[in-house]
Amino acid sequence: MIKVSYFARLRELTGKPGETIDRESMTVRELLDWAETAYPGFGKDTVHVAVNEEYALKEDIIQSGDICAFIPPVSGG
Amino acid sequence: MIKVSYFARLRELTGKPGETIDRESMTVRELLDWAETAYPGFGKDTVHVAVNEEYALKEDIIQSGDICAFIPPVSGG
Amino acid sequence: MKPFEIVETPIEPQKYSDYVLHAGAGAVTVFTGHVREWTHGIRTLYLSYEAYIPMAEKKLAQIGAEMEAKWPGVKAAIAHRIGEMHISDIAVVIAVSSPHRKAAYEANEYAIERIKEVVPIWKKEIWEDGEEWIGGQKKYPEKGIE
Amino acid sequence: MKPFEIVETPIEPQKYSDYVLHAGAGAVTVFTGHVREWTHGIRTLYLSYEAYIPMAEKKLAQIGAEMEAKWPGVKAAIAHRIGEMHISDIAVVIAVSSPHRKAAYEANEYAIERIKEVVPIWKKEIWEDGEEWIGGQKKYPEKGIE
Repeated sequence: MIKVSYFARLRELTGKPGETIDRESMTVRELLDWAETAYPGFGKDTVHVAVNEEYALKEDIIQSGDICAFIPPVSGG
Repeated sequence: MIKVSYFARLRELTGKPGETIDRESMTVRELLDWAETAYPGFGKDTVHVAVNEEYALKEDIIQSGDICAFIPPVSGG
Repeated sequence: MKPFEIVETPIEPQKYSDYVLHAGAGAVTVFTGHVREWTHGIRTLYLSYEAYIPMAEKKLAQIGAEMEAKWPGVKAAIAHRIGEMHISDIAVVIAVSSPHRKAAYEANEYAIERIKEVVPIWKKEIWEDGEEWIGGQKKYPEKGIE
Repeated sequence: MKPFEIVETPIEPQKYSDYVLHAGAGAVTVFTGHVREWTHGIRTLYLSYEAYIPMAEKKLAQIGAEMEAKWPGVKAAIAHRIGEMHISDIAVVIAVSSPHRKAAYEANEYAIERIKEVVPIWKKEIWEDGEEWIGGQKKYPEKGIE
């Protein structure tokens, strides 16, 4: 089970703040592909993934129990 | 009559905040020479003169009634 | 207050400059980012900021650590507000103290640039005739965001 | 308050940042210069500042005009305190607002450099074993100070 959170534009696109994906492990790249398929217009090429509150690379492996977040382009300040 | 003010180190050196010089007109250079003679150690090469609250050049002419100030190196901030 | 925090209430800059001040500090710079009425000719009614709060606070603290490593003697505090904000409200405050002024300016400017790069906070602009989530259009970098 | 002033009582930075803030301002920088305990290994007990007040206020206003000319959209306020000040007291505050952050940083730093060049204010440092008027050792420039 992998937990994912959506923020900002992605929260509005998916209509939810987050959900649980029933997978034991997957790469960040696979997670982004999954999101793009589940939510057309997700824009995976502009979205980062944080795993346990740290930015992850596309090759990084996500394990069951990890807390993930999709991070669209930030605009703080 | 030309009024002059002394600040900081120069106020302590001369022992007064200012005085009046009994002259009708003189250049800034002449005023600095006068001060150096009157107060040994005045340090005229490091002192600016303001005439009516504006920095003056050594060639500028001071007239009777002008308000002058000797400005040692500043150190605000 | 925490020195690196996300808050939901109005920001008081004095709290953060008081935090960074100490007997060895000769210079303090405080930057505040405010909601501006006009951007590119479009009138903003208000803004709404959202954050991934725990990660955002971690990233703010990381930026503080970067500043203190790059400019020895610098002490920093940063807060970002989230929720709805109106014209002139403070969205972000960066307070920096330093023995000397140069580092206080440089480290402060470094902080705001880094915030805009790595801190998971998002701004939505609400205008008279619409609204939009603002965000850079950068592609996913091969080497990750850092 | 006046936007460019010499004061004899403690400086409250908020007054000056409030003064420069307006609906078009997206960024405000506030610099405060503080009395530091140690300078070049010598412990300062306190400082005493003196000014040629009317000329100093005129020069602060001139610096403000220079800033607003160099960085269009910038609005500035500057105050310098005189008299005795102790560790951490604020000697000078520079508040700058601007539509965008870059100019707010640059104009603020420009102001402190100019203050140190042209404003008739003098600092005396009082240590445990002596005191001295501080001042640059520059020679009189041929073309005047500007």
